[in-house]
This record gives sequence, structure tokens and C-alpha cells, in this order.
Amino acid sequence: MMGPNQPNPASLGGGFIVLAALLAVVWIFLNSTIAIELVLTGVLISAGLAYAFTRKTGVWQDVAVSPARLYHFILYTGRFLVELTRANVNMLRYVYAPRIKIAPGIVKINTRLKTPVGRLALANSIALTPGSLVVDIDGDSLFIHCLDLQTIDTDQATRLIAGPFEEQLEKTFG
Amino acid sequence: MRRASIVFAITFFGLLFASVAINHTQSVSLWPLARSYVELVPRELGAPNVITGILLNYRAFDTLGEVAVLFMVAAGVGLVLGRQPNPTVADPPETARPSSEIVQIATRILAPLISVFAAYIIMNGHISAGGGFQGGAVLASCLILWLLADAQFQVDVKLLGLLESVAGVLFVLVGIAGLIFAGGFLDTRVLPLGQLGAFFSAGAIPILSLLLGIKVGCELSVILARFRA
Amino acid sequence: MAELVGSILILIGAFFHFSAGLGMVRMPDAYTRMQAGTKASTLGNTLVLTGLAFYHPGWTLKLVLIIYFVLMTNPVSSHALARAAHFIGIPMAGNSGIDALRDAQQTKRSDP
Amino acid sequence: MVGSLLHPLNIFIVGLGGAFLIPLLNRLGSRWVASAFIFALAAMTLMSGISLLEVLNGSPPIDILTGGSKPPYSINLRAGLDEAVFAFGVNLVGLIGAYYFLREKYGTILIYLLLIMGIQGMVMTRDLFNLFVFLEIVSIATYGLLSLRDTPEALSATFKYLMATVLASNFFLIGTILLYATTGLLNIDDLIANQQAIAGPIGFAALIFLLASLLVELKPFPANGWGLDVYETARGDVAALISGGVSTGVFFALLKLLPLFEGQLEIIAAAGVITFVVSNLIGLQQTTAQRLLGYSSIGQIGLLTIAACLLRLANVDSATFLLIAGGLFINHLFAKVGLFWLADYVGKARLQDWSVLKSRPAAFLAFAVLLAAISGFPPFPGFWAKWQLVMVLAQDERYVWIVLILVGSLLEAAYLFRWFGQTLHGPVESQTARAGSGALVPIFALGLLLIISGLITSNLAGLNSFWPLIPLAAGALTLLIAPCPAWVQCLTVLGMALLGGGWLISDVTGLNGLFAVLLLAGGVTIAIASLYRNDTRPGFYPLLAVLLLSLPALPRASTTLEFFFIWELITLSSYFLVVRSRDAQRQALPFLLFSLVAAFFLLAGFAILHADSASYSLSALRTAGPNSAVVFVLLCVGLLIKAGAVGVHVWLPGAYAASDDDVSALLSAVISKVAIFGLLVGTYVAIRSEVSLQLAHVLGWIGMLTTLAAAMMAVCQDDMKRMLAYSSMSQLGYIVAAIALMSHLGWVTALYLVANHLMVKGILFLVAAALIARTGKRLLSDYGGLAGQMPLTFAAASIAILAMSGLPPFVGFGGKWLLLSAMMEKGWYGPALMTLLATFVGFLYMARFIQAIFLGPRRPDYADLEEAPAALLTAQALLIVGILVMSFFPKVLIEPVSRAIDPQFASTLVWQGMSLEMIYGTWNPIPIMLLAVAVSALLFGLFWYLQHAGLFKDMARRLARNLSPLQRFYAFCRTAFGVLTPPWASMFWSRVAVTADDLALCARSIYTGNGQIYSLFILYYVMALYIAAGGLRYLWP
Amino acid sequence: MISSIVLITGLLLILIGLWGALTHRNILRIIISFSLMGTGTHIVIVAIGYVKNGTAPIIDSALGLAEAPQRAVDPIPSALVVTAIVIGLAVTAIMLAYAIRLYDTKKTLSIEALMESRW
Repeated sequence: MMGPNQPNPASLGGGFIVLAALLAVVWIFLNSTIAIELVLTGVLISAGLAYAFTRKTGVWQDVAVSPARLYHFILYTGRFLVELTRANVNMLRYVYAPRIKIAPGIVKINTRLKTPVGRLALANSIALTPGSLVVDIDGDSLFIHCLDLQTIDTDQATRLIAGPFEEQLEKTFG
Repeated sequence: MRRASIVFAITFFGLLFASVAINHTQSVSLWPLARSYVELVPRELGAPNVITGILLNYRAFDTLGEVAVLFMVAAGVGLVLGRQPNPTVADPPETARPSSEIVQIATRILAPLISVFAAYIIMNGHISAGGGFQGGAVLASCLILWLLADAQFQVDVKLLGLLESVAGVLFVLVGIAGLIFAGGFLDTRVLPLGQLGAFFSAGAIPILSLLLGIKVGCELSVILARFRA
Repeated sequence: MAELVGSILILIGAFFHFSAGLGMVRMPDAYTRMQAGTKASTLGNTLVLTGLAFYHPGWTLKLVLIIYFVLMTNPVSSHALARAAHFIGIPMAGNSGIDALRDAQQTKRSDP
Repeated sequence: MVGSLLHPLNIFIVGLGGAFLIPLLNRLGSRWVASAFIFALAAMTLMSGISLLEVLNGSPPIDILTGGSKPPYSINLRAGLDEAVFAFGVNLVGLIGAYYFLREKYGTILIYLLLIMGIQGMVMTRDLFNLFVFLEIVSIATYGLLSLRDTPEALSATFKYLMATVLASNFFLIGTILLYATTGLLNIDDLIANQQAIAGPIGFAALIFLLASLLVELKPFPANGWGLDVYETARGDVAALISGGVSTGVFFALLKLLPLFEGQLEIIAAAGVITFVVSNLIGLQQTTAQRLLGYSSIGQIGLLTIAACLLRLANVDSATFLLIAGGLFINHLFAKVGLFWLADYVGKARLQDWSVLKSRPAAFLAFAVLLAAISGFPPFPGFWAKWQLVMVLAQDERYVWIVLILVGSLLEAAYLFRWFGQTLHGPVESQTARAGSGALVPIFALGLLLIISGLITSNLAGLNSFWPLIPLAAGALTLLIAPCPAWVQCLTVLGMALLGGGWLISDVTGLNGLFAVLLLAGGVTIAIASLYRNDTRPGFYPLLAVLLLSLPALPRASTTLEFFFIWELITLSSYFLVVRSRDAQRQALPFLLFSLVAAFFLLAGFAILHADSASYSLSALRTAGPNSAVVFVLLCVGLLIKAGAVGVHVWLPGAYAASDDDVSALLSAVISKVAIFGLLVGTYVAIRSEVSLQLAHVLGWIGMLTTLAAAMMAVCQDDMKRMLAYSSMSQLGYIVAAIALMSHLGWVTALYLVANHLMVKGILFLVAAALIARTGKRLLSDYGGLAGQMPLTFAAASIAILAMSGLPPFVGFGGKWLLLSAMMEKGWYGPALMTLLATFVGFLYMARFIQAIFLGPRRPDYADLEEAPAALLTAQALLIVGILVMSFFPKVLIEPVSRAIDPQFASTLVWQGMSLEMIYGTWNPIPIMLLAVAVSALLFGLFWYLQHAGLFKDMARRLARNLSPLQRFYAFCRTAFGVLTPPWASMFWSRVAVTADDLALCARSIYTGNGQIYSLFILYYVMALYIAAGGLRYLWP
Repeated sequence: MISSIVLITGLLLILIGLWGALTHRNILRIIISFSLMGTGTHIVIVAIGYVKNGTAPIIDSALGLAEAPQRAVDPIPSALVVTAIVIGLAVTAIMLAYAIRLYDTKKTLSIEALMESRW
């Protein structure tokens, strides 16, 4: 596995720009103004931090930004919010049921996502979808704790659990 | 016997505290001194955040003192724990179960974001709630996260120590600048006050805040790193 | 008007938070409690922060950042907890006995 | 520009900036770190020194502003006189002590630097919360440094220390914020100005929390187990920092806040005095050096606390305050820090292992100097401070406090000097101290600083002339020629004594002049005898120089302070001379303690005299007011103890017998006369008041009882030096009685007897010295028939015995006769009768001395004894000349004496050869003397008869059978007198000692080593403080 | 009213901390108790600074320069508490470091093991 610890010096530049831009955006969001001295300071700080962190990790080099990806990211966010609400309604059913009837268990699913960031997003999404929680990850396999076990077959479970997100995530993070 | 005497002592302190609490009345207006601060800080120092103004100008000597406290603790923890090579030091990386990929990736993504947030807190200390200490603490929390996620992560204590020293020396130098160019030691009015509420304003307070943030962040990080070792 | 919307959102958010708390109490084991806690509190947070944005429109950008931050951290922490719980062998409720992770680890250990 | 560079603000800039720079410099190399460290400390010391000088020169306190604004808005600090003294002291010690830290890691060094800076901050800051910050800086620095020793015990102790100090600093914070809640102020000056606003339950609780926190940080008894554990287990130099530095900072914080605690001053002082006395009591039971030093340290801080509060109550001016508080502080700082460093140097935990110091004379010297300083001996600052403190307290009529302070000081001296004795006499190990001698340099520096600061304080205390310091200078000079052979040193000392002493007495007149001549001549003459020893006696000659020059200096004293100063010099130098002897380990300590008690009585007497007459002049004794009876009693008790009156004599025989033989002669012949001189000077006071004259009668009885009892005990002795010691005591009894007569005749008698006894006892002790030097035996029963071998010694002894026994024509006759006449004149028939009795008993032991040693059958093993060494004979010969002159030309002495005695007494007698012409007519002494001889013969016969009649048969039966009739007679006498003089006094005093030890055992049992119990103690301490200050009324509304 | 509730909370925390520090046997628990006590003190400080209907003493759109003296809470305790918290943290860190050393040397965290020096 290409460890997340090892930055790839060759592609350092790419990660740097992405991260710096992200941080600068965050900075401007935080300050909520675009006064010139503030933005300049923000760019400086972002650049410094981005330099420091891209030397520490190669995660950011997998993140590329393009309009298509952004579009998919927004789509994914929408999808995600729907799923999150569903998950909560689902959860409310359990929580307010007079007797909680569940059959928990841990199943294994496989993911096609290759980039660490993508997998992270997938795992996070799964954690917020109805009745599932990622317990462990090992390579391409994710082990999911399900509140109400519907299948123990890996492929079927993959479709059920990861299905809603995987496509968008693949397009966003590769 | 022993338990009873403890109970007795605590009861007594309870009574004492009760007498304090009963006789405490919520104040309806500020003490004259406090009121003067609220008026003085924006006017004289140009900082909207009165607390930061107090901390970094009027009571900057206190602040310098507490920086020294942290500095000493960083060194002191090193002295206490660094006496003999601890047999458990070398162990954790091999025996400890590495944290999952999810946590590791999340850490790597979050850490820069936390850092930029810390920078925001530090740099806005004079304008809004925040300041060097708070920002420094956030900065150090970033390191905690990293340490938790990655057992093998080696903190560059030397670099951090260097940074904190430089920041400390600069802090003192800014204080001396106040002595030479303004009203006295640690007077922050060595730089123009600027417009109230602007990013670059309030004299040297943002600079002190920045130095403080770096210093506190480094010191807390050094302390944490020493604890792990 | 905006304040009314904001208040309602905050109220709903608080309701989810309450549900999260209740779920933590009612659910049978560590994993399921974590599920309840994670999901409900994430949504609760999101709603409360959105509600706040109606009160203070100037804070919207910061609040968006915070929401993303919560979305990113909440699941990760519950994952870390669940993983640790599984590692030290905290049993699952119910009697399904299905634990793919345990099985995977056992096969891994038997043929290194 | 230079001025602004040396502004005290820069102390903090240098301290903090230096500390921040150190990690950077460490990258360049450890050498850089060390030089920056030293440079920073030196700069800080220089700055505080300059500000001290400035304030001393009368400039107003230096204000240090921060934040570009005035207080109360910003934090300000102040370097006034007190601040400058304390800061400079700490800086100086910090700079010197840096030596031990130079090779440490850079982390340690920066913590050390910040600690020193933090203490300055605690001393100078004028902001309450800033004080808290500095308190924490100091505490945390201490925690860091405590890790330098990481034995399990040290770690445990540090954790206890952490618990306690964290608790205390939490209380400080609570107090601060509650104070803010009631006043809205943090500036200490403003708080003091708005003191009346601090009222009600919250204000009260705030004050108590602040006070409790500071007191707890000062480690008060009983809430101080954690502090002791740290003192015991920490590295010596770190413990030194805690004792000297941290405590200083906290103490000064308390001092600064004292105006807020106006209503609690007595309570604080009580807390201090409890700590002082009990700590020093428990100190008696300690076996490890650092823990003992810990108790002493805590006690000293207690003393400082008492002084601070009581001086505030007494409203003394700032100069006096500085003298006392500053003197006590400097003394504690330098001496305690030095001892802790020495503990590191020695590297032995247990007291008994400290005897390794013996192999390093230099270190041993430092040890003695530091101990003497802590115990409040001159010339160290503590002496002057204590003197002034007692004066102030007496003026304020706080007698109980004086007593408690003196009791505590005595206990402290007891265990410190017992430790000294142990160290001096402990077994010599082959293994020496572990540290290199470089580690001694800082300790020496402190010793030097102690002496310098002592000289400065002496000036402040009112000792304006330099002559009282001559003895010390002579001692120091002699120390420089220590490598020379013994005889060179001895001759130098004698020369210095003659020159210096001659100068000292040159313009002393009257009675004082006579005594001066007597003491100087007697001292020098007997010191000649010291030439007979040609072994190197380390430390002997410098001490001898101090002693010989102090003796003539005493009569020169015209103020009570000068008198007391020289008195203590004599006490200290004679103690060291005594303790040097190999046999004296057990005897020297009672000698010192009784001498100290005596000195304390003198001190109290002088203090009341000063309170009464507002004068330090000794002549004030003659014009003392209504309190004179108290003064008289105090002075008399002190001097009687020193003179070895019956009941308080228990120190005397041991000390006389156990010291080196020539020292014994000095003690008995010369030093004992110092007490007599004091009595003569001190009892002037009695003349003016009727009460005191009644008391003088009591004094007379005590004198005669002493004479009789001591004579009887002398008969019981077999050890010849003990016998001579009791004899000496007996003779002093006569003199005391003569003084007590308070008449011209009585006083002439006293002086006459003084001269007589000086010469006679000098000879006899030197004879004993000769005998012991030749035979190595001390028991009379081991001797016999030496007259042939040592004819000159025999002759000298005979003349001395005859002169003492009061047979015509020798001086003793005149003395006895004068005494009897004086008693008859006053109508003191009881004492007169006792004089006769004592004369008889005296005759018994004196005869035995001659008989047992020189007469009778010669022992075979003494066949080829040589005559005594020439040095001894020379001294004896000189004394014999004196006796002869006095015997045949009594006018030489009597007339100046008669003239010198206070002209207020009517002149009553003229000496005309064998008879005295008095204003009442002529008395012929012969019949009286005949009567005396007749009574003696009668009594002798009676005893002989009683023995033969078998009255004390069972006693006699216990005696060995194979004795000659004379020996059997003496054996009988010894038994009989043994019955007549039961050892009540020694039983009583050993009971006292045992009780003190038991009390100490009992008190220390609260130190269980349990950190939580210690924390609980702290809570209870706060509670007690709250209740004592009257807080209960707030709890039950 | 508000400040009294906060004040009582703080004082109670101090009491709980005291109780824990005196009764627990485990060094770590004792350290936590001390830390709790410190937190209680900090809360007391904040409570003391509260002014009726006060808001944070930060001049911004919500709090004008002119009305600040009437509407702001006392800034001094707030400033003090920052310092106090940092110092409390420092002390806790040192205590923990010693706890680690003690555990290394004694292999136990019981306070009963720390009774070497006495008398």
C-alpha cells in the first residue's frame, strides 16, 4: 500500500497548490472579509502551512480540482444530505420504538475507490447512512457494523451500503 | 478516623464557601478600574478586544511570566522524564496497533485545516475572541491529533524548541522596543494604532499575539511530545 | 421571519441531539450506541448551525466551515471508537453472531 | 544611558531574554550556554547591586513601570531599600551557586535562571496577581530542579511538595480573586490604601486565603512535612535554593502584604514562633544532615516571620527594620545555603558520617563558620539582628516573645553544635569527601560574605568603633600562618596579644583598667605554657588569639552592645578551644549551652535596661530606674551560670576536666574571671535600689553555698582536674559572696580574691598539665612521691596551695581575712560561718592534692620521670612572682583597687602591713585567723573521731581494706561528702535534656510521610487560621 | 443570580477536587482532583467578573464603543483567567510527568507508596 505517510516528492507541487488554495479559502471563510491585507496574510499563511504539510504527507497530491470534480462533489453533498436525513429518521424509529428490535452484525464490503481521500469520504458517508458504521478498513475491504443485518454477502452488501456514494466519489476523488 | 477528619475539613470549607456564596452579590456595574480598561483599551491601544488589550499591554508582564512558565514546563518535563532512557520509549511504535487508514487520512486532511484555524484565532486576537494562548492551544491540539493517529510520528522537538526560543526572544525584543520607542517596557504602541477593528491595527498587539501563539503552540507541542516519549 | 426559521431549525437540531442522547441510553451495546450518537448528533449539529446562520447571516461562511468540519470528524471518531472496542473484544448485542471482521482476522492469523 | 542599562527592570529583561536565548545558544555549544548563564546572573546581580547602592544613597524607591502606563492600569514593580537588599542577596547567592549548575543540561540552566528572576519578581512586584504569576514561576522552576535527583525518595518527596504547593497556590488564587470581588483592585498599594473596603465575609475569607497560602508556602509547623521531605531528599544545591531563595521570595511577599493583615499580626507572629520553637525542638532528634538543615531552615523563616510582625506592631523606623529583618535574612540566606552546599560536598546523608570533613581542614573551617553564623554568634549578621530584635521587643514589653525566641535559638544551637561535636570527634574514615575542592570555593565565598555583611550590620547596629574587631582580626591573621610550626604560631599569638592587648587596655581606667590588666596578664602568662605542646594543633592558635585579645577588650567596652559582642566572642572561642580536645565531645556541649543561656540572660537584662533608660551605655546601670531589680536578677542569673554557681554548675567540672590541659588553666584562671567582671559591672545596678540590695543578700548566700558545696564535691574527686575544677568553682563562690556584700570592703576583697585565684589556679592547672604530660595519668590515686622527681613543680604546687588555703603570709590569708571582716561588718553571720566551714573542707582537698601526688611512697613506674617542660615552669614561675608580690606588697593591688572602686562607696580601709586600719578602728587579723585555724582543727578532729567511732560504718566497710590510714580517711571523707552533696543538679538538668528529647520525639510523630495527610494538615491549618482570626462569626450568621 | 450559580458551581468543584485529592489513592486520580480544583477556581474567577446583563468586552457591531462600559462584563477576571488556566495546565503537566517517573521507579501509582521520608 502506498502509505499516506510517504509524500511523493515528484508530485509535491500539485498537492501543494491544492492545499494552499483550500486553506486560503478556509481563511477567507473564517474572516468573512476580503480586505486586501487580510487576504494577503491569508495567502502567506496558507502557503506556509501547505508547504509544511505537503512535506509531511502525500495525501493531497491525489486531490485534483476541476470543474467536473467540483460538480460531482456538490452532487455528492446533496446525495449525502438526503442519506443523512434518511439515516436519522431511520434511527429515530429505533430510538423511539417501544422495544428495539435489531439484529446487528459486521459485514465486509469491497470498494473500488483507490485514493485514500476517496476512501475516507466513503467511510465517513457510510458512517452517516442508515444503520451502518465502519469498524475497520483493510486495503480495499471495509468492515461495516450494521444495525439490521440484511445480507452477509460481500457483493450484495457493497451494493447496498456503498452504492449510493461510490460513483460520485469516484468521479470526485478518483 | 481519617475519613472523618477529611469529612470535617471539607464540611468546614463547604461552610466557608457557603458564606462566600451567600454574601456574593452579582455586580450591576463595573469597578472603576475595569471601566477604565473598557474605555482605555479601544482608545489608547486601538484594540476592540479589551481582554487582549489587557493581556498584551497593561498586564503583558503577567503574560510574559506565563510564557516563561510554559517554557519552563517544557524544559522541566524534559528534565523529569528525560533522566534515563525510558525502557518503554522504544516500544510503542512496534507493539502498538497502528490506527486505521481512515483515522490517518482524516488526520492528514484535518491537520492543515486546524492549523489555519489556529492561525485565524491567533491573528484575530485583538479584534474578536481569541488570542495567542487560545490559538497556540489549538495548534497543539493539531499535534495531539497527529500523535494519536500516527504512533511512529517523530516530533521534531529540536525545531519546536528553536521556534519557541526565537519567539520568546522576539517577544522580549518587542517589549524592549516599547521601552525605547514608546512609553515603557512592553508598551505595544510602537506601531501605529491603525483603525479600530482593522486587521492591521492596535500597534504591536498582533505581533505579540503571533509570537505568543507560536510560542505557546510549540511549548505545548514539546510538552506533549515529551509525554509520549 | 428569518429568526423564526432559525429558531425552528435550532429546535429540530436540539430534538435530534436529544434523540442521540436517548439512543445512547437505550441502545443495547457499544456499537449501536455509537451509531445512534453519531448520526443524530451530526444532523443535530448541522441543523443548529444552520439555524444560527439565520440569526447571524454574517457568520454563514464560518458556519459552513464548521458543518463540514463536523461532518468530517464525527464519523471518524466513532469509527476509531468502534474499532478500538472491537479490538479489545467488546461483544455485540443480539445473537446474529455475524462478524466478518473477526473471521477475517482469524484467517489472517492462522496463515501468516 | 548607562543608568538606564542598569535599571532594575533590566533584571527581568535579562532573566527572561537570557532564558529564552539559552536553547538557541545551546546549538552553538554548551560553552556558550554556560557563559551566557553566568553573564546573565552577573548582570542581574550588578543591576540589583547598583539599585541597592542608589537606594542606600538616599534616592527614593525605584519604580519599574510596564506596559507604558501608570499603575493601577499596568503592572508596576518597585525596588525600595528592603526589596533591593533581598533581591541583591538572592542574586548574589544565585550567582555564586551557579557554579554547581554549570555542567548541567541547558534545560536545567534556563530553569535556574528563571527561578532567580522569579524570586526577584516576587520581591519587587506591586501587583497581587503578578505576584501569583511569579509565585508560580518560582514553584514550577523548583519542581523542575527537584528532578535533578531522581531517587525514589526524592521523587516521592517532590510529589508531596507538589501537592502541598499546588494547594497553597490555589488558595492564593482564590484569595486574590475574592479580594478583587470586594475591592475591584489588584494593585497592592491601592489595596492597602483601600483597606477599609476589605470587609465582610468575602473580604475576610480573601485575606485568610492569601495569608494561609503564603504561610503554608513558608512551611509552618505542623503543616510542613512535605517541605522537610524535600529538604531531606533534594540535591543539596537545590535544597539550598528552596531554603534560601524560594522561601525568601514567599517571605517577602508576606512582608509586602503585611499591611493588609494589620488585624492578624499577632496570629502570624504566633504561627512563626510555634514554627520556630517546635522546628528547633524536633531538630534535636534528627540524624540526617539535610533534614536537620531543613528544620533549621524552617525555624529561621519562622523567626523572620515573628520579627516582621512584631516589628510592625512596634512601629520601628525603617532602618531598624532593615537591620533586623535584613540581618536575619542575610544570615539565614548565606549560612543555610552554604551548609546545604556543604552537604553536597560531603556527600553523606547521616550526621555521624560527616566526620570525613576532618580530613579537609578548609572545609571544616567553613563548616564551623556557617554553624556559628546560624546560631547567631558574632560577628555574623544574625547576631546583630537578634540583639536589635530583643531590644525592640523589650521596649515593646513583649517579654514572652523574647523568652520563646531565645528558647528556640538555644535549641537550634544545641543540635547544631552537637552535630559539630560529632563531626569533630567522629571516627575518621579513610574515604574522604567525594567532591573536588573546587566545590568549596562557593562555600568560602559565602563565609566571606557572611563576615563582610556581619561587619556592615555591626555598623548599622551601632558598633561604631573598630577596636572590638581586633580579636577577630588577630584570629584571622593567625589563621594565615597556620602552616608554620606550633611555636612560631604561639609566639606570634603572644606577641599580638601583648601588642594589641596593650593597646586595648592603654586608656582603660579604674576598675575596668584593673581587670583589663589582670585578664591580659593572666591570659598571656598562661598562654606561654601552651609552648610546651609542639604538635600542630589545627585551629588552636587562631582561637587562642581571639580569646587572648577578647579578654582585655571586655573591660574596654563602654556600651552594652560592645560588652555583649565581646562576651559572645569569648564564649565562642572558648567553646571551640574546649571542644577541640579529644575527651570533650560530651562536655563541650553543656559548656556552650550554659554559656549561651547565660548570654541570653545578659541579653534580656541589657534589653530591659535599654527599654528602661533608652541607653546602651553601661554606665546606665548606675542610674537604672524602677526596673532595676529585674535587670539585676537577669544579669545576676546569667553571670552566676557563667560563674558556675551551685545548681547551674553542671557544665563546669566536665568542661574544665575534659579540655586540653593548658586550656583548662585558661578557663579556670582567666575566663572564669570574665563572669566576675560582669558581676561587678552588672551589680552596680543594685546599689541604687533597696529591692536589689535584698537580692544581693540572696546572691551572697548563693555564693557561699556554692563555695561549700563545691569544696565538698572537690573532696570527692579522684580525677585531679575535676578536683581542681570544683576547687575553682568553690573559690568563685567566695568571690561572688564578696561582691554580693555591696560594700567597699567586699569589693576590694573580691578583686583581691580574683587576683589570688587567677594566679593560684593557673599554677595548679599547669601543674596538672605537667603531671599529665609526664605520666599520662589523671587520677590522684595513681600518683605518689613525685616530690623528688619534679621538685620545681612540687614547689610551685606547694606555694599555690599555701596561697590558696589562706595561711599567712600568703595572699589567701589576706583574702579570707578581708572577706570575714566584710561579712562581719555587714552582719552576715551565716555566710561568715559557712566561710569558715568551707575553709576547712578546702583545706582537706588541698592537703590531699599535695599529699597524694608529691608525698608518700614513690611508685616504681615513675622512677625516671623528668621535671616539667620549661614552658610550663616559666608560666608557673611568673605566676609565683605575682603571688609573692601580692603577698608581701599588698598595697600594689589593694590601693589601686580601693581607688578604682566606685567612689560612691565610702573608703573604709587602709592597708598597713599585717593589720588594716579601717574607719571603725584597727582590726588585728591574727586572732581571727587563729580562731579559724582552731575551728578547722576542731572540725578535723571531729571528723577523725567520727570515722574511728564507726558512725558511717557501712560506708566505711565498702571501702577497700588495704589503704593507708590517710587514704582511708580521705576515702571516708569522700563518701561522707558524697552523701552531703547529692547530684540533684545534674539529675535535674539531664531530666531537662531527656524531656526535650522526648518532646521532640513526640512532636515529630506527626510527620508520617503521607502526602495526603500533609495536605489535610494544610486544610486544617487554613481552618485554624480562619478561626483564630475570628472567622466563626461569618459561618454562623 | 447568574453569577451566583456559576460561583457556587466553581466553589463546589473546588470542594470536589479537595475531597478527591484527599481520599483517592491513585496518583492519577489525585492529579485529576487537583486539576478539578483548579478548574473550579477558574470558574469562580469568571463568576466574579460577571456583570448583570453583560456581554463579552469586545467592541464590535454588537457592542458599540459608547455603550461598552455599561454592557460589558468585567474584562479583568477574564484576562486573569487566561493566565490562571495556562499556569494550571503547566502544573498539571509537571504533576503528570512526575507521576510517570514515579510509576517507572515504583511500578505502582498508589500514593501509599510515597512514604519514604518521615520524621
